Formats: sequence, structure tokens, C-alpha cells
Amino acid sequence: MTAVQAVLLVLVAAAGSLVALTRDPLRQAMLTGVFGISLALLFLAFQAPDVALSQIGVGGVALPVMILLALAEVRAHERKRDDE
Amino acid sequence: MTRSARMVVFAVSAAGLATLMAVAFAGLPSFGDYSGRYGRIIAQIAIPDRAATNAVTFTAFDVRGVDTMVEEFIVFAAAIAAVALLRHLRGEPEREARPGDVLRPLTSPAVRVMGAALVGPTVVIALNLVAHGAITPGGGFQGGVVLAAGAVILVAAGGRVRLPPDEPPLLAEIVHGAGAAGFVLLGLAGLVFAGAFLDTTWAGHGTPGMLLSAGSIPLLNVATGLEVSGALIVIAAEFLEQEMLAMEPESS
Amino acid sequence: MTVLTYGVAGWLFLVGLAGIVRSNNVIGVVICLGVVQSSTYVLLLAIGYRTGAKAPILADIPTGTPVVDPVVQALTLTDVVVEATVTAVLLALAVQAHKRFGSLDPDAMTRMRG
Amino acid sequence: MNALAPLIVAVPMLTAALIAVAGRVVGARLAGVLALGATLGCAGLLVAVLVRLHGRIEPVWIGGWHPRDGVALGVSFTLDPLGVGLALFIAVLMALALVYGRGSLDPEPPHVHVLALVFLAGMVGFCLSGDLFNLFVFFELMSVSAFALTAIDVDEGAALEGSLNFAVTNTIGSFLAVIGIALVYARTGALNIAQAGHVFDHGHVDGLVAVALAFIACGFLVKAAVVPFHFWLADAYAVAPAAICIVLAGAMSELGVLGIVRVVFGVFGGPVAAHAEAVRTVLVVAGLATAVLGAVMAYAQDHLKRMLAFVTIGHVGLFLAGVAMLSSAGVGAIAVYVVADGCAKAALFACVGIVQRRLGHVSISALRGAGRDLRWTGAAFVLAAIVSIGLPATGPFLGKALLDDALIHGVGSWAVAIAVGASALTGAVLLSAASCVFLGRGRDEPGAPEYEPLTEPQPSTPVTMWAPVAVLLAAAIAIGVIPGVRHAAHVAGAQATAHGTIVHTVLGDTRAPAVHGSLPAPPAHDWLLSLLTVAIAFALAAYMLRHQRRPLHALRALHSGRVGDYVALLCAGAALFGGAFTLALH
Repeated sequence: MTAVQAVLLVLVAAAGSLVALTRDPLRQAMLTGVFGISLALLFLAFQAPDVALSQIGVGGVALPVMILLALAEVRAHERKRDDE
Repeated sequence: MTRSARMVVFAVSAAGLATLMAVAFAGLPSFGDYSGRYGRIIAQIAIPDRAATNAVTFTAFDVRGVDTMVEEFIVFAAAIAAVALLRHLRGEPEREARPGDVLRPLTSPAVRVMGAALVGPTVVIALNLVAHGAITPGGGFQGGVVLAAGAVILVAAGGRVRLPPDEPPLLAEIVHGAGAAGFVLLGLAGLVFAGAFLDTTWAGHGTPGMLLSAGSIPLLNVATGLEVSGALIVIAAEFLEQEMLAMEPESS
Repeated sequence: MTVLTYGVAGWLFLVGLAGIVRSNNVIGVVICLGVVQSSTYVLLLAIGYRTGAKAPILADIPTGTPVVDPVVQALTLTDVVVEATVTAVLLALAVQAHKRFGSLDPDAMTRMRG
Repeated sequence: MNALAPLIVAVPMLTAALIAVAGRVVGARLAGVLALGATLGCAGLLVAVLVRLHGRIEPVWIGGWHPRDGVALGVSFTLDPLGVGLALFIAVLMALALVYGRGSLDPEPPHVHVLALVFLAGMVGFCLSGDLFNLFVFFELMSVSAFALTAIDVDEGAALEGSLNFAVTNTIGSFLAVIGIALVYARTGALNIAQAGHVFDHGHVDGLVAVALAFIACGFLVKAAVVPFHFWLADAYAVAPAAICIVLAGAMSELGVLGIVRVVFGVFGGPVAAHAEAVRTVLVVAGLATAVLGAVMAYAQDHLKRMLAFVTIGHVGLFLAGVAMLSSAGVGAIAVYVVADGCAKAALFACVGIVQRRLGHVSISALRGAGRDLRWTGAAFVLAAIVSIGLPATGPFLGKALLDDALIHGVGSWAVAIAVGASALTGAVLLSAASCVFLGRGRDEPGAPEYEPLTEPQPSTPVTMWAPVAVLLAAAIAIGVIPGVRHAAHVAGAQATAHGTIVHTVLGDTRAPAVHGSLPAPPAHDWLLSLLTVAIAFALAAYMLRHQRRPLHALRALHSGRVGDYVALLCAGAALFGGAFTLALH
């Protein structure tokens, strides 16, 4: 169990660093999904299935989708402006 | 500040914060050694006091139910805020959806088929999560999130959604308001029938492990499920609508 | 293990802040805020963890089995969902700001200064 | 028995949810009436609770979860005169703001009303809560609704920018607070303020305790906008609608100071009392630095609302200095000062809102002389300014006199000198701005823009806008002469700082002792000092009107409006406070 936790902790730290230090927001959005799911796995290893369930839904689906939608909206707006 | 000055200030401060955290975390119990009495007592009384077999749900919806009520209202306020903030700028020309307009599908056909196939199971899982929150892992928050995820998949996969401009989906808006109101009303029921706000015992005790046990905890979970799913759908719909308005329609 | 766990919590906090400070994109700032917040989840759950104890789902285990702390889990559980919606508010602000300023660079949004 | 206390938050919350469900059906007008009704209902409940409290402390256990064997399980609202009184003040301010905003806030669909009610519930709950994590969730609730209310006018680019800076910095502050709360929980196994405080009374004080104190305090100091956490406030208050500013400037910043009270007398009462001298130094330096910086930056502004925002920052610094005395008299003084000064500041913001409506502009140099016809507004603005400096016999005078007393006893007269200087400068800034806008006096600024309305000027001021100004001014003045105010302040200060009483009342189920007596009436030298401050303010204002404004480039450049800068400085502040508290509790 300890080994699993250790591996997941390292994974979470690495994914979190990648999210924070990546410049391109689109790539950041994708990495957020990875980070969110690795957090959920860590919570599972911490014997917190309730939190893990929440985290999968939020970190794995809701957050990335919202960020992608916001980015798409920004890009669409930019395209529209460039056309004019 | 110039960018480099800013980075220097941050680097020095971060080193300070790191030192502080090291000092503070050194005073924590070793990982895996924690045994606080608060959590221990709660785990002991969950079944005898409320017939709740999920100690986390028991904490979130009963012992510390008011925290959850407030958190639910943060979700509620955030959804209202997203709608209020995303309404159109006054100067921006509004594009009415004309008959015959087909909004560009967001995804490929394969994704759409997959999405549609996923919706049924997602909804079943979500309802299951909400219903059994007091018994097994799950509850209003988790179920609400999964339900909303299902709805978003459906919308994103469907592609051809046509939302009337300026009108967020009325149903989701009503659902999330009703969920928020429901939680407070259940709290008031506790005050009226059991003498304390958010007291859950008025709805009966029940047998541990059965669906209808743990007083009004399952009802509070349903209210939360409505609130969370409704709010997330309202938010997603609002972003989707923005995007579609910004997109030029293809003539079919 | 103690050092690793709490170290990761502290690291996420600082690396998220670093991301915010050096970001040139408001949406990136919002994403990094999520990283900062995740450090609080890791810290809370790590504090409540007990080696060898079970998850606090009492239906599956005999009475009296040691369980990990349910309180920190309840605190974290609700926070996770709240994070999503607060992020939505920030994203909404960012989208509107982009329409106004034509840029997502926070350094370009300085109507108010001095 | 105050079992009905949870209704204080439940009523606005339920009304907000119902408006959201039925808002499109009932229409904006009815929604506005409902919101005002719920706010007044909340205020009425607070009056009832305050009366039945009889000046004591009383826990209300939500869900009926009374402590078992001395262990608090549920969440308590720990009602005390300070918290309930402040909550009542907030509810009244919100009612006035709703009346004031009737004409100016766009109510269709009624999102503003929903958010305002949720905002109210968050602030009031924060005042009442006796549980550390519950305090935090109410704090978050008020933050989220405040971000949205600040940016509710999405047509303003500056509003979006101000709200983003507000949201990012305050959210980081609240994460710092969560880390502190997690540390407290790990050490004490408790989240209830009294319970955690009880454990800290007997435990040893190490780095964990000091950092926990520092991080939680930083979370609240960000909200209070204490240097160097203050940057967001100027950006946000300058752009929020005037009706919202009434509540933001009148009450929200002050709640950060209340949070500090809960921390230093509740949770960490024991360790702080053992190292009172050092903690006092840390907090009083922060408070006075904030007071001076607020006054100086207000002087540098040309934007009326941004100027008032810096005035707000300066006053919060004085409030923090009062709490820093770590005495019953200090907190009692602040109780009076916060309410009286809050009324005066809210009146100032309301006047600027009227100027904005009538003249379509808020830049002082552009408005020079444009306000000559707004006699009543000008008179109200000047009166509010003089009152807020501490005109004798008014509310702020009483608060400030009591504060000066506490400062002299706590740290010495040098602190009073700084406080007087900051007040005089703030007052001078307000007076010179007023004589420029309403009388056309003042220097010719090179490159001052010609007056040209940015928004369509309205020909009249509706009664819903000027009546709240009148009420606020009357209240600010009346607080100075109402009998019983000094007694109430004494009780509020004594109970909020009585660490032992809080612990025993909450955990032991014993009835808290009543407090008798009253803070002393301001002696003659306070009257003289106050008159002197007003005189200095007038003299300084006259000087400012004759001379070019100093540019203060370096200081202003720090207030860059860039969120990255603000976050870097926030980290610096957190590291500084953390280091200072670690040394202080060593």
C-alpha cells in the first residue's frame, strides 16, 4: 500500500508541476484532466473513496470541459474579429 | 514591477513560505499515525445514532450539515454568477438564430454515437450514487457531478443543440434553485419537527444499510444532487451558448 | 513517507503559485489556482490518514475496525465540487475580459493602476 | 434559548433560492421587494437575538449536536454581542444598499438580488459562526458572491479586471487559511473555535502553532486589505457599482478584522496571551503602515471611487491597530469605530454614486466645478468627510477617541500621532476633492481633461438614492450621542476577548457571566485632539488645492493592476507575517 501511495504522490506532484509550468492553455487543459484523475487515484489510495468519486467527476470531466469551452469561446471570438 | 523583478520577489517569498511550511509540517503527526477523537467519535456514533453506514456522508450531511448547506449555496451563487457574467455585452451585435441555421457540430459522428451510448449508464450511475449516499460511497455531490457530466456529454455529442439566445435552459435553472431551496427547507423541517435547524432525526431512524434510513440524510442528498447537477448544467450551457453565438453558422 | 506526503502538499502549493506569477494568460492563472487548491486536499486527507485503517464506509467492515478520519474527507469532498463552480465564475470573467481587452494577458489588463 | 438563530442565515438563503426559481415569473419588481423583505427580516431576527442575548455569549448547536463529554461534534453559532451587533449593522447596510440600487442596478433578470441575498447570508453567517471551518465556508460564500457583484456591470472592462484581481488574490488567501485550519485540526483534533482554543491553552507552542496562526490570519488580512495584501481592494471597489460599494466598503473589509479577533482571542487565545507584547507589535505595525499607505495613496488618486477605496484601506489599518492592542478596550473601541465610520464611508460612496449618475463622470480633475449645481450632494459629501475625520460629538469621534485611549495604554502616544496624521491626511484628501468638484476650486492640472460626460447625465436624483445618504449620515452622527453606546461597546469588547469565558460557555454548557460597566467618556484632551485633526485636515486641504499634486511614481507603480505582481507581493506578505509570528511566539 505504501509503495502505491508513494508512486501516486510522485505522479501527482509531477502532473501538478506540468500543469502549472506549461505555457500553452490548451495543453494545460488536457494536463488538468490527467492531474485530476491522478489526484482521484491518490485519494483512493488514502482510503477516501467518496472524495475520489467527486474528484473524478470534477477533475476528470467537469473542469477540463469547462476550460476547453472557455478556450473555444475565446478562439471563436478571435476568429470572428480577424474576419472583420 | 518588471517581470524579472516580480519573479525575484516571488522566488524569495516562495523560499520563505517553503521554510515556514517545513517548520509547520514538522509538527504534524507522522503520516499514518493520526488518531483524532473527533473523527473517532463520529465513526462510532454514525450507526447507533443515525443508522448511517457512510461516516463521511453522515459528517457532511448531519453533524456538519450547515457547512454543506453553505457550500451548496456557493455552488448556487457561482452558477447564478456565471449566468450573470456571461450575458452579452450591450455593444455586441446579437445574432438571432434564423430558421435554417445549422450550428456547426462540435464533435465527430463517432464521438457523438459514443456519447449517446454513454448517457444511459451515466444517469443510472448518478441516481444510484445519490440514493445510496448514506450507505455506500457517493451522495448528492458525487451523483450531481456525474449527472451533469452525462448531460454535458449528451449536449457536446449531440452537436445540434439550439438554445434560444439569452435564455439559459429553464429546466436546469429551476432544478438548481429548487435544490438549493430544498436543502434549507429540510433544515427548517428539522427546526419545526425536531427542535433544531438541520436536525435530521424527524424523518425516522430506519435500519442501517437500507435505502430509507438515516433520517433525512437521503433527502438532503437528493436536494444536493439537484443543486449540483442543475448548477453545472446551467454553467456548461452558458459557456456552450456563448461559443455557438460566436460561431458563424453554416448554411445547409 | 511523511516527508514525501507533506512535501508533495507543500510543493503543489508553491508550484501553483509560481504558475500564477509567471502566467501570461488569465485562463492559465485560473488553472494554476486549481493546482494550489489541490495542495489543500492532499494535506487534509494526509492528516486524516491512518496506516492499516479502512475507508469510513461502515457497512462493509466489522464494528470496531479502525477507519481513517471521516471529518477531513467530508471537508474535502464538498470543497472539490465548490472548486469546479468557482473556477467557472473565474473562467466567465476571463472570457468577458477577453472580449473587452482583446487579450488574455493579465498584464494587458491595466485600466486601473497607480 | 436562541434556537431560532440559524434562521438569520436561512431566511436570506431560502429567499435567494426562491427568487432564482421563480424570478422569471414574478418579475424584477417583486424580486426586489422580496429581497428587501428578506433583508429586513434578517435584521429583525438579529434584533430579537441581540435582545435575548443580554450581553452574554451563547452557543447554538446546529442540528442539535450538543457537545458530548466535552467534545464539540456539531457546528456552533457562538453568539456574542460583537458578532450579532456587527451582523445587524451589515443587514441594515444591505437594506439601504438595496433601496439605493433600485434605480441603478440592472435588475432583469433578478441576478443582482439573488447574489445580494447570498452575499448577506455569507457575511452574517461569518459574524455568528463559532467553528473554524464553518467560518471559512461562510467566508467563501461571501467572497464568491462579492466577485460576481463587483463585475455585475460586464460592459465595464475595468470591472472585469478589478473582479479578477479581487477573485485571484482572495482565493489564494482563503487557501492559506485552509492550510492553517488543517494544521489546527491536526494538532487539536477540533474545528470548533472554543475547543481548539482549549487544547492550545495547555499544549506547547511550536512552529506549527505559529504558522497556523499566521496562515489563518493572512487569509483574513487579505480580505481586510492590510499592507501588502491591499492591492486588489482599490481595483475592485473603484469599479463595483456604488450600491454594492456601500456594503463592500461599509462592512466586508471590516469582517477581515473580525476574523482576526476570532483568531487571536478564540483559537489562539492562549499562545497569543502568553506572547502578547510581540504579537501586538506585529499587528500594530501592520495596521499603522496600512493606515499611512491608504492615506498617501488616496492623495495620489484622481478617480473619486478609487480615492474612496484607498480611504477604506487606511481606515481598516486603524481598525487593525485597535484589535492589535489585544485588549477589551481596543476591541470595544473598534466596535464603535467600525459601525460609525462604516456609515460615513458608505455615505461617501453613495454620494459619489449620485455624482456619477448626475454628471456621468468620476474623475476629479475632469469634474472641476461641474458639481456646482449638486448643492445637497456636495453638502452631504463634505459633512460625511468631516464626520469621518472625527468631528467632536459624532460617532467616528467617539470610536476614534476610544481607539486613541487604547493605543496610549497599549503601545504609547507615538501610535496616536501616526493615527492622527493618517486621519488628517485622509480628511484633507476628501475635502480638497470636494471643493474641486463641487466648488470649482483647486489647481490647474496640466493636461486635465475637459469635462465631458462618459455616460448620459440624468436630470434628477431619485429619493431612493438620497434618502439612504441622509439615513447613513444621521446614523454616523447619532452614534456619538446615543446613550448606552459606550456600555454596549464595553460589553462587546469584553465578551469577544474573554477567551476563558468563550471556552467554558461553549464546551461546559455554563451560562456566561454578564459584563457590567462602560468604556470611559472621552476626556477633554480627546476633544482638543479631534478638533486639531479637523483643523489640520482643512489646512492640508487648502495647501493641496494650491499646489501641484506630487506624482509619487514609485509607490503608484507598485499598484500596477497586474495580478501576477499582486500574487508575488501576497506571497511576500505571507512569508513576512509567517516569519514575524514564528518569532513572536518563540
